[in-house]
Amino acid sequence: MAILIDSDTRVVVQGITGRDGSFHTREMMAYGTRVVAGVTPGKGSQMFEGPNGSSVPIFNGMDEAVRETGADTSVIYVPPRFAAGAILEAAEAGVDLIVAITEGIPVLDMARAHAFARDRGVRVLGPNCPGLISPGKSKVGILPGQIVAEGPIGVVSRSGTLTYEAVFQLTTAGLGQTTCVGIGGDPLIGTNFISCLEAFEEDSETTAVVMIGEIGGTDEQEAAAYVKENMSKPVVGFIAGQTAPPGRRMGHAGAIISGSSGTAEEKIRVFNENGISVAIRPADIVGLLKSRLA
Amino acid sequence: MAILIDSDTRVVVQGITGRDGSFHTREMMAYGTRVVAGVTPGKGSQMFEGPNGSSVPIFNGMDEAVRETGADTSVIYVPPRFAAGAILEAAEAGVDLIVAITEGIPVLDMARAHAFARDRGVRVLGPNCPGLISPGKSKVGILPGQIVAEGPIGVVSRSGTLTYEAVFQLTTAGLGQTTCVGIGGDPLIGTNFISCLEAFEEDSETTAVVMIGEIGGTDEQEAAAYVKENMSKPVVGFIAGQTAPPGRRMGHAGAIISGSSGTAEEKIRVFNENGISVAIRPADIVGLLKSRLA
Amino acid sequence: MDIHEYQAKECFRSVGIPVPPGRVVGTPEEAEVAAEKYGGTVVIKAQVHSGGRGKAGGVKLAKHPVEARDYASQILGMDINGLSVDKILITPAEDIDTEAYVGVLLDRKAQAATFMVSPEGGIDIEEVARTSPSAIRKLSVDPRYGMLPHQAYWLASFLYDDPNLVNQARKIIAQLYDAFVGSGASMAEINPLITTPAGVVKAIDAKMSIDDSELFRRPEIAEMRDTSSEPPSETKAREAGLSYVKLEGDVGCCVNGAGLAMATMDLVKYYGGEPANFLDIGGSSNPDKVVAALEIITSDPKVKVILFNIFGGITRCDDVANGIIEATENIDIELPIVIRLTGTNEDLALKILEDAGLSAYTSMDEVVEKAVELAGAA
Amino acid sequence: MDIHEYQAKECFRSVGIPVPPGRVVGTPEEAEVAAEKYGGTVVIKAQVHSGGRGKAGGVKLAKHPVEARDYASQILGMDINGLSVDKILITPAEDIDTEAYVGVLLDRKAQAATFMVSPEGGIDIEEVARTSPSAIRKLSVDPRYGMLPHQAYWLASFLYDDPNLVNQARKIIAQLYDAFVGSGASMAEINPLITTPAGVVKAIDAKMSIDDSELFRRPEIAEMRDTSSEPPSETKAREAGLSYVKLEGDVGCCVNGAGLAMATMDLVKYYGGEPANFLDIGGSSNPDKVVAALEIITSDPKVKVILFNIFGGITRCDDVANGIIEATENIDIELPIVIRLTGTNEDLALKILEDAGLSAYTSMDEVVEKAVELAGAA
Repeated sequence: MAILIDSDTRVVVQGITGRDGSFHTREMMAYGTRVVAGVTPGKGSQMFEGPNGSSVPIFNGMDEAVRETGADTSVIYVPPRFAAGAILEAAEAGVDLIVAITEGIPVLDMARAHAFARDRGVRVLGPNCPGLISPGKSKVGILPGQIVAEGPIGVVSRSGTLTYEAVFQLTTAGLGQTTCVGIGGDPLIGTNFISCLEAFEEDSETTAVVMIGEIGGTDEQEAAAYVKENMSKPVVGFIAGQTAPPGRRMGHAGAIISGSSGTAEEKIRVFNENGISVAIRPADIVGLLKSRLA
Repeated sequence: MAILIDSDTRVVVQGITGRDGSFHTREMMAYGTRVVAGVTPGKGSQMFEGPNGSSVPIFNGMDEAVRETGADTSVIYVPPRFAAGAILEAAEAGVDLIVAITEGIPVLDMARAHAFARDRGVRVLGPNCPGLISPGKSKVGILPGQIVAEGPIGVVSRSGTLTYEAVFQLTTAGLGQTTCVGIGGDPLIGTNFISCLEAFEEDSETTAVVMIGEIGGTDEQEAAAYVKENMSKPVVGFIAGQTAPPGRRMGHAGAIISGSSGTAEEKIRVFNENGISVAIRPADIVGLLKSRLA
Repeated sequence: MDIHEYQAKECFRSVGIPVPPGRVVGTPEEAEVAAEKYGGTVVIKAQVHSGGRGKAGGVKLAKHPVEARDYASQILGMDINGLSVDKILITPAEDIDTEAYVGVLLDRKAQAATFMVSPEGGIDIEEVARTSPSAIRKLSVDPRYGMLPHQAYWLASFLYDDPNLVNQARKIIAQLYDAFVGSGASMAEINPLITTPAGVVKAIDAKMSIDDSELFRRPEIAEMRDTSSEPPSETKAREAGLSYVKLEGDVGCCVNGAGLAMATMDLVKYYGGEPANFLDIGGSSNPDKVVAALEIITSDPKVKVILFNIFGGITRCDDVANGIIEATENIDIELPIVIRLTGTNEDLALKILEDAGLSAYTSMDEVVEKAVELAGAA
Repeated sequence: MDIHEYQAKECFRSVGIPVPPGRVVGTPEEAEVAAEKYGGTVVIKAQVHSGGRGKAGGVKLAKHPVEARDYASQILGMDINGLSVDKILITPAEDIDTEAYVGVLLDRKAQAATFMVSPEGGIDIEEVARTSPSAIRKLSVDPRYGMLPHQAYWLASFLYDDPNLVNQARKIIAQLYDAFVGSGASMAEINPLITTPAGVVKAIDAKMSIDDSELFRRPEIAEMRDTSSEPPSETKAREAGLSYVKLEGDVGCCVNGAGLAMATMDLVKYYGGEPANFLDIGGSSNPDKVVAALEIITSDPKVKVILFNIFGGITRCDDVANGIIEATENIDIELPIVIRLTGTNEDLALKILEDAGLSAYTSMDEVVEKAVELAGAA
């Protein structure tokens, strides 16, 4: 078991012929992801060459791609200027999950795109996220396949490389993962912590969850309340940005302390109050997890 | 029984202090309609004086009006410039039925307003309609109460005075009505023939229906197909505009033959094909109805 | 309200749609000057609110300025489907490789702006929709989100295979939606949308109708109304706030309510007459409106009888009767007037009218039969 | 991106919000001229991206032009929360009857532009939201429909009872939403919105932040950026496409990924050091980016050690190692450099770095401890 994607997931890549899109499509295919279609307007009826002589048909539009290939998940590597439009197109074409990798999409565009996806009951992951991976089954996005391993830990994070850091430590310590999900560093994201925690709680193979948050917003605080109310599985948390100054955007568009709200201090306090074990250093995650699982 | 409104209907009048709004509010109250609130921004906390010493509280907004009085139906007498906004406000405030009397609302405004009401599951009647009356129970809109009578005939029409004409003949002939509904003369209306026919078919007291259409669009044709498929009760139809030239708007914004579609000839043909008895003159309606009910 | 081709083109240009240049002129001399300015072959097009201008001889290709002047003098003053041409548009002729159709209108069923596009241009879209619907791609635009980029692309890719042409058409389709919404239109059409041998997509014809209900907030578009293209009586009716359409018969109709007005015209026809007009005087008993209505009806020399058909609902019949009497006293009318008044207080009303020497009825059939008879006898 | 008060006011004016006139000047003499022009009492306001300007002495009332010049020379060059004032805004002083607050920001939870209004002006809205939430009325605008008329009215009627004032405020609120959306803002605020004794509603202060992701399509707003109000290193980082925030410590941090960069800073602090900066060099191993990063870090004289923390995921560690070596060869650096590289091919990478004489680690804790130690020793 895993959450959101597994070995049956049929993936269409939007922006498959771009630099990032083509690179990561080959990475996904090499990992074993069932990439069934690509979309690049104007390149329809060409074939995308994958690794080891494999290939994937390219379509001009999502509508056709989904109709012809039965894709149920889309991953978006198109530039910020066109990315919200790509999300709208994917939602209209009727996939179940849209993984938006693109960073720098105007937030007002995303407000509309999220509303559109909600109207249609389509889940969006991201934007500005590294995607997700269910080790041994499927990866959708840009997470490096070689640092994960199959196992019982669920990982959910707002960050990219910090997640790799944590996952790599888990893997090195022999703690494999059911699914690692990067929910994205933007202020308006489609899938939040709670929604992933819910899925991990329901997933029979997941025995514990690592939740990696950062400054900005109150998603972690709400997730903490959710954990206390609804989670039977242990949760270990980490919050990045204890030294971040207020009012400055720390890389991620969503990583900003507004006035006095969204600080790491507050989030850590709320984690502690709600039974989440807080790692002060990334290196502490494995130890806390082991003690909670013992 | 009746459709859409009955003696329990609690009405709020939007634009109650305007010329038309105040006049028709008094008419409605005199007829026995339960007018429970009025709305005119800036006149909140005043009272509207009805007939015979009765009065109705005025509110600044629909939200408050609905909350304070439990109104479930709104009727709109505000000028075209503000009318679509009034519909949005009523839909957001959570009434079940919005009766939009106003003529001349920009059609693109209405496209948005209809979408908004659909999103919220709120029924709109009109715009550019005379409203509706369930004789002896309630009237909402501008239909003259003195020409109707209680009885078993359902009447649904795109027109105003032509409806009065037909209803008056019914009443004079001893054929009272369950409900008379004016669905409006605009191209984009919230409640169409089918939706009223459905309600009449379900209404146990209605034994037959008079449907009065006119040139423009294909609402009558679709209604005819519905009648054939789904109606057990006899339907008598009339179509106005047999002599209307193509391409010209005949008063109602919706009464226009586009190219060769939406002609009276076509509608009459489709009525005949689907078992609707067609009155060639308004004066024939009563006779046809009696023969179908015999 | 229909606007002229040159006005629609101006609107299209303002949103960025590639439209060849053009100049509107009213004399053959100006046509020659314009043709000279453009050089080469020009197209001369009658500016009237009518389809079938080409067939009627209202569109000509002129190879040099003198020819342009000659054609201009033929076209100016021409009658096209009852409309007199007093303006022509001169535009440089384009080399045409392919012709396509792009149109958008407010669709009643979808309750939304709805595009229809076809790779065949110069067509009657309604005809094609009926005979070969597969030649058309159709899309309704959700008013909550507007035209989405992939939707414009989807429509454009039905017109062309070449990605370069698709890309141009995609932009034009999105711009056409902007023009449509930005002008409060009920219809906008590019027919044909051409490609040139050089691979450029352009709109060489333009048609647009504006929702009358939008004009109050778009004075710049309201000003585009060309009253020279309609009967003066319709101009006058609009100014008086009356819904009026001039027809060709002799029974002048004055009715309250649009549906009843149509039904009255139909009944005139049923009894063997011909209605002279559609006229809805609305719901009030205001004598000023009745005066305006009578002036408009009597300005039509064909009218031989005036027929009132009034249903008194909320407005009481006696009030209406008094209004009619006051109006007829204020205006000199030679024609016979027959009046039908029914509804609330009709007995009272009939008495008032008869006392004033006017023929009054309560039955719609009776009064119409009488009016047709009077028109036949006149 | 924050814009200055005077820029936000210009934006507000362009959508019709009533804003008193103003003139931005850079010298006391110009301030005197502006004060003379307006006559009467003027307000002199420091234009810096910082709250609390009033408390810091950056806002003054001047009764006559000479006083305006004196205050201007006090305020110009002043340091407000670390920012030097080089522009001041001169506006005529207004008679104030009441002060209210109107603001809109992108709310994460509602995923929509969300208004907050309060009849108390000049407040810290966040503080009020915490301490007396009932003093605030809040409304999220559905992005599918935009601001609806009755919503603006509902907000406005929380500010005032007088229908005349409500009506003015209703328009201002709708216009503020237009300004917000039209500029791609993430925050816009009128604080205070005043009423004058004559019953006129006006915005006398204006604050606006623009979503950085909007700037690519809004060049006119991108041009409003005032680089004089930020450290030159931040300007340079932005031009090089790097996320960089200057801090006050001495450990220069160069990390791939925003989350890891923050975690690295936190770990520096954990081991008793102080990070000199936040810096995310992104996911590539491109030496040009590393060169730019090193130049930016070393331009800060406080920096005593350079700490690389790189997680090689898709990008292989050996590639990154080669990139760092190439970069350090192209730039002259006196400071100690410590590097942590982990992930794919890390063994290979460590060897490459050590061969080049660079200190390399695989543990984040180890490298950070080392960097802090080196900074302390320097």
